[in-house]
Amino acid sequence: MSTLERDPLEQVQVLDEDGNVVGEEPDLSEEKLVEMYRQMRLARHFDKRAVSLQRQGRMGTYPPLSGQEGAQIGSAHALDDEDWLFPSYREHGAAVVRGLPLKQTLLYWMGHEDGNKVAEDVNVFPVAVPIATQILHATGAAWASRLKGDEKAFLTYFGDGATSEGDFHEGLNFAGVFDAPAVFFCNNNQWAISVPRERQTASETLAQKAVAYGFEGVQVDGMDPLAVYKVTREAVEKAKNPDEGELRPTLIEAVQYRFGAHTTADDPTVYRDDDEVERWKQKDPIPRLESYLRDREILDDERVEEIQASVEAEVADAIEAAESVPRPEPEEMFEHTFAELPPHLREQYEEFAALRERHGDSAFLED
Amino acid sequence: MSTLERDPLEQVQVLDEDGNVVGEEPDLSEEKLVEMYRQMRLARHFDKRAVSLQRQGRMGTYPPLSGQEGAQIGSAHALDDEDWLFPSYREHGAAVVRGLPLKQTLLYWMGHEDGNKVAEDVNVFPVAVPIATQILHATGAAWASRLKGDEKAFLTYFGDGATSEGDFHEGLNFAGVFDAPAVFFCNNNQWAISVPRERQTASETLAQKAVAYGFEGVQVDGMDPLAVYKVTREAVEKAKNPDEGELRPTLIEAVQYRFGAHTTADDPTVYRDDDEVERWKQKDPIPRLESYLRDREILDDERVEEIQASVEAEVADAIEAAESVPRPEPEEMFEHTFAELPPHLREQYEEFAALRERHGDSAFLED
Amino acid sequence: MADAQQTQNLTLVQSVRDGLYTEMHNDDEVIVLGEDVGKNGGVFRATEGLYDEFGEDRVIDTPLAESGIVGCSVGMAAYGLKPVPEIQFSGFMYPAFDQIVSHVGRLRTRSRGRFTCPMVIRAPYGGGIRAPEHHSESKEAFYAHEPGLKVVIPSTPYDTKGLLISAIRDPDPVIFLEPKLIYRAFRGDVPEDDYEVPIGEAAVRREGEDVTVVTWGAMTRPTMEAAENLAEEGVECEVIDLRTISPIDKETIVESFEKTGRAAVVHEAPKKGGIGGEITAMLQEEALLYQEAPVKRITGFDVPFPLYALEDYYLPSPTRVEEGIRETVEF
Amino acid sequence: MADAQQTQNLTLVQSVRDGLYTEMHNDDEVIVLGEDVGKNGGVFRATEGLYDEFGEDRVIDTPLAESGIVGCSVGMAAYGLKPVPEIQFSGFMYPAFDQIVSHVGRLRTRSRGRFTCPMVIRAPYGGGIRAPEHHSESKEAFYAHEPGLKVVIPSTPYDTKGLLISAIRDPDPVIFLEPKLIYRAFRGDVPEDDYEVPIGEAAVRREGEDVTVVTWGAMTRPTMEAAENLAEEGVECEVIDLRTISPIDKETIVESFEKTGRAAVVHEAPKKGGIGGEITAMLQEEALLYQEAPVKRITGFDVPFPLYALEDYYLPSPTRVEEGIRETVEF
Amino acid sequence: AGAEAGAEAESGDDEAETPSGRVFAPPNVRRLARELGVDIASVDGSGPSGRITEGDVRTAAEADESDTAETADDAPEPRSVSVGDGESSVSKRTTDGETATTVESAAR
Ligand SMILES: Cc1ncc(C[n+]2csc(CCOP(=O)(O)OP(=O)(O)O)c2C)c(N)n1
Ligand SMILES: Cc1ncc(C[n+]2csc(CCOP(=O)(O)OP(=O)(O)O)c2C)c(N)n1
Ligand SMILES: [Mg+2]
Ligand SMILES: [Mg+2]
Ligand SMILES: [Mg+2]
Repeated sequence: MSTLERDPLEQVQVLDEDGNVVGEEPDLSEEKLVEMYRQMRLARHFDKRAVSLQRQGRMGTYPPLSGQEGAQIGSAHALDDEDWLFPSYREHGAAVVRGLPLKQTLLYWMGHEDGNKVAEDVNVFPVAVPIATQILHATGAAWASRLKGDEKAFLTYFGDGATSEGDFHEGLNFAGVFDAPAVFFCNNNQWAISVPRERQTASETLAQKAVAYGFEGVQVDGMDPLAVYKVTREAVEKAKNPDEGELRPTLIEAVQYRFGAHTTADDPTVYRDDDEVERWKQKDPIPRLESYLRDREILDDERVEEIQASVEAEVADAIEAAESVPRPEPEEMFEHTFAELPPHLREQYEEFAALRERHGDSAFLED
Repeated sequence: MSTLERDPLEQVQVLDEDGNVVGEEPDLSEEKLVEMYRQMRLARHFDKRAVSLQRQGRMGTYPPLSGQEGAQIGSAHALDDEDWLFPSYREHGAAVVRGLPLKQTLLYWMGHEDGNKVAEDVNVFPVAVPIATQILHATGAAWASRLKGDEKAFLTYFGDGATSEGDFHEGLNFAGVFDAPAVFFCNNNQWAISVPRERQTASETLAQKAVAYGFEGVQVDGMDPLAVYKVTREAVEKAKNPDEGELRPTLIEAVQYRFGAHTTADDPTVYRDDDEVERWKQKDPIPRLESYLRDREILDDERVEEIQASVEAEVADAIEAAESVPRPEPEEMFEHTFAELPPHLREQYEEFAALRERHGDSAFLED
Repeated sequence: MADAQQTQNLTLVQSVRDGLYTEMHNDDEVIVLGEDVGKNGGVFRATEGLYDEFGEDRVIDTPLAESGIVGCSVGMAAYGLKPVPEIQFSGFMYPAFDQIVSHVGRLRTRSRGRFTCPMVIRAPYGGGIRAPEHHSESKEAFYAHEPGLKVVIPSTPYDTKGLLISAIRDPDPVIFLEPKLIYRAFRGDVPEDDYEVPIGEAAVRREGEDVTVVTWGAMTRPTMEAAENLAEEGVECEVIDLRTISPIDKETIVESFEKTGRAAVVHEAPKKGGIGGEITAMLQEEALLYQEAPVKRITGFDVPFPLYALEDYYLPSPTRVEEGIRETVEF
Repeated sequence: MADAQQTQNLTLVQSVRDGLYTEMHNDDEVIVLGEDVGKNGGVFRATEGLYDEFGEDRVIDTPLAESGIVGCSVGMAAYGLKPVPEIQFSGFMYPAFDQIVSHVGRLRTRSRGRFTCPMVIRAPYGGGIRAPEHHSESKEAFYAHEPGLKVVIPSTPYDTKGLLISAIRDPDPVIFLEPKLIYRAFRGDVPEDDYEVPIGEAAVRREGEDVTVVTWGAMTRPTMEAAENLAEEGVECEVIDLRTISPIDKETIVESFEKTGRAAVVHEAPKKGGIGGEITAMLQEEALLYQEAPVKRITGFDVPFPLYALEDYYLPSPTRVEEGIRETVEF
Repeated sequence: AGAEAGAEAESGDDEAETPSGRVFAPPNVRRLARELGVDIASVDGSGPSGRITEGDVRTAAEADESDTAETADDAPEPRSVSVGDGESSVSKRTTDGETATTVESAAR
């Protein structure tokens, strides 16, 4: 019985909270394991620095990910190079794994569209802020790939809150009907801003919602990167190469927790207890994987320090790189509305340019 | 184990295709049974006449219900007086049971808003054409009734196609979360215009979609009026008075078939085989209930003929009544947009009235 | 125009079908999807025969979910297909409104051109066919207000095919609204070959010196009728069929207005917030000094579209158009 | 206005809260629902304290589903409650667009008055606060085009409470858009008691003989600033704060225009299909003979609202407003 | 004219049926007045409700011509617009903002 065929009420786990092996380990090289560990630390450190940039006014509102590294890094590693990722807005860690430079994530949250200008060879879709809308994009792209005869998997992230939106329903339903090679990865971090998971739906799990679409749903310990990898890998493989009579899509519910605020504009102490946060911190994916790797002597103090240092340097470089990108030229506003500038936009642009010419930037930036 | 707790894959049945009892009969008086029978015949005859009115140009597009009488009459009878009905657009039979005169149904399909002007003592919401939207209205009203401390059930009808819409998902999900006393009654007639049930969703049943919302789902033979009554009655009772720990809402999938076209504008021969239609006609709810009643000597030839005659007279009267209602006054267009006519509408109305005064109706009705 | 041999005499809806057929032949990436577009050939037969011709992978019956249809089309378009989703009636585009507004019209900008969204959302629009409730919407203004969308409404069989082909070839998304009132009202010559009618260019349907009348879609007919009636009284209307509602061909309407100094706009959508206001604003921004009379808006009333017993009172009729134009002319 | 003792000095968002609080006290049927409106008091704190005061049956955190929120509100309203759903940002009203357009604004008409839909859909709107993508929408024109909806946008703390109370008491649905840019920008005196500011009446914020400037919401500030600057040059603007975007107080704007003969409209929504066109059309319909110059539209550009690095270039600034008005005046 | 308009507005007269004090003319007539150098505020309207017509402006222009010297000071300067039948090229926006301002404020 594959992991995906398990009763959705049972949570898949490989490592327990202390990093002890309690389930079958996925087949991952030491190198890969260290890379995952490093990327989790990278994401964690990035997060800390991003929050602080926001506090210093060097960045706008930012959605932190701490606590969710295991789910992000574990699942993103399960994708093959040719596969695609359709993120929501919090998966900065997963994006790194897929090749999106941290600099771009920073730029995006610094209010710069270039953050979404993904390089041609990076299979990551732009950030999606309107909740659950990206689920349909992933389904559509996955479906299109089959129509084109490609063999790729399409993974999309969304939160527990997103499962309440109509687009979640329509996206999973289309995927079932058209047997799209999609992996629906729900980062159930227990909260949709201040709304707890129980208020989102009366179903016992989110995984069981897959029953409505005729394909498999599975709940995994989302703070166990190895379990996440394992489950996602199976889903990716099934998407591309299902057994006879098996549908390609999978709904994965990765049970996890966001340690910090919803965004830097949010104050979680208003709606949740510190106790709860502390309890979940026991499940922190980073020490868990670290202890697993130390037990296997893949990591030691020295290596960990080295990693931490390199991670800090990488983030610092990314910040410097992002901050040294000049503010976008205002003209760029007009450039990409259409492939070609239509007459009415040319006029507006010219009026704009003339005003800027006459008055300088102060004509716009005052206040 | 209540019927609702059955495995949603098992279809509840009381009468088999020949009207033999194969399940526990619901508790219904002879009088009630005959009334149900009569209303089913009424609906069937109404349908025939309505289609013919449309053919004669005396009515606009009309959605026929033949084949679906069992589901409509059976379920509507399960409601108590104080309960509410939120129809879609095909439940002319159910509306009659709930006290909406046939005349109003005719008026509506004759393009006259008065058809939706439900009398104060009739607990039926206006027809809903945009698919699945009424599901949310039912949930909202059901939820409101609980907030007000009322004890009522709210039943809403929708088709198999409607289960694909986001509003279906959001409506059932809200009902689960707020434990709304709602009965979600899906008339799965196998087709959404030309799209077959299998193309609507990959799930084996529609009933199992309830799993996603944490409450019960049940599949019933929708052409068995007694089974429909039984299941719906249980759902209505549960909505008002659930057991400890039980959620109030229920999703009922009534498996049935529309014998005719989707609407008078549709030609079903383009997309489905006569064979299929014939097969389903074997399940016709009317002879089924009739044979059950004849077996019990509640009906005989004479009684049946009497009923048919009275049904025909009733429909004829309704048609005459509807056709003798004068065409609505064009001024009525302006009347109900707001409680009070705002200045811009007063102006438009005056301009309109002046033009009509000057040119007569020919100013508008020409081609 | 092609010569007689190469043209067919088609209704507007047949021309829609012909446009789809032609472009699906030209380009394998073009696919059609929506409710009942496959085996059934569309509830108006606009996709008739395409399923048999191109197969179920290119003419796809979907579940009943408009957001799903449009949202999946976004993913498909980004992945390199050219989806042509049909929404069965324009009144049922609203469930997809979020996808249309938040994504379809923005993907290019949001990704600075990395991802694009070439798609044509087709929907029959408008009243007058005794259709059931919610089936008579005419809300082109909603889409015209969203910056990244083009909005096209044909009024002749010839234009329909040419505009549809242009729309499919356009690298950006187009909302293509089809006047179902005149789906079968008349026929016109339509070349068998492919051809484009450019998006963004209005057509002068009738020249005249006295008043400029701007209209589109199903309203071109009552407008032309009114113009003919007025001509008998010596009032010569210049009737402009906008064809593209967004972006509007300002040059053509302004040039005409500079000649006539008077204008009316005829649309069946409600007046308040309708395109009539936009056109009025444009005309007086560009050519106020030529203006001799207020621009008259002859439109649907600001009430929900009534059930069909009253729809003829709601829609601008030739007499209403005529009276409205006369008001402008006699100002 | 009430005397000092009975007024509080509130920000605009505090006044929203005060309006809700006041009317929830007055009327048990009023309930608030939406995402994060309960324990969290709303992401902008517009519902702060209401959950503690009125309990979880009247201040309700819902699942994350806007169509669900609005669609359920329709059922609730029909059943006799007066729901005040909050949509967290106006950019997230689109998933509910179908319910808003097809039902909220039509229930009364559809049922000939048997069922009504008294509800107020509140949402913060507009740009300028460095918010993430899709958080800066300003599409009041969408709602103004739908006949059965009223659209209200306050610009002062005083008006906010009074308009919100009027909206809640209104027997018909109201779209209530709150200018989040000025949620906390300044304070104003707000009576503690309840009071109404009538829907449908504009406010003249500044009298002037030279040019009529119509605006609303967050744009009243740059407009007033521009007006003051122009006054130093001897150009006197009459600044009209529309307050109700639909239906528009035609009388007030036309009267002013007849006096000044010149006008400008300032809004942050895109120009094409925006309310500026509607106002222009109205003015020239009613008062063309007074018109001395084209009505100038000073608006957001017809591009998707940019990420925040460029938003200040997108939004009309005092200088842009000033220049635009000057263009009209100097025509 | 400016003073008159202001006074009129201040006096609170809100009935616009028959305009008094405010110039009451369609924009094209205003344009003609500019082109012909006629101070439109001094023209009497003979059209419906006292509206100034093209004919009124032309008549005034002819009258002016016979008396150019006297009115030169307060008459607005003609714009750089060619007089024509509508087909001719017309620069819709004055290129001479300065002049226009002066002219307009003078007219007001
Ligand atoms: C359609 C829509 N509605 C509301 C919002 C505002 N919003 C942003 S994030 C959020 C909560 C999302 O919760 P969840 O899906 O659990 O994801 P998480 O943030 O926890 O990762 C809300 C309500 C939005 N972005 N889009
Ligand atoms: C939102 C929306 N989309 C499309 C339509 C057009 N339409 C009317 S009925 C129908 C099929 C409905 O099928 P189903 O839900 O199974 O109900 P049935 O008609 O079979 O009773 C469609 C697509 C509509 N009315 N509303
Ligand atoms: Mg969450
Ligand atoms: Mg939806
Ligand atoms: Mg069906």
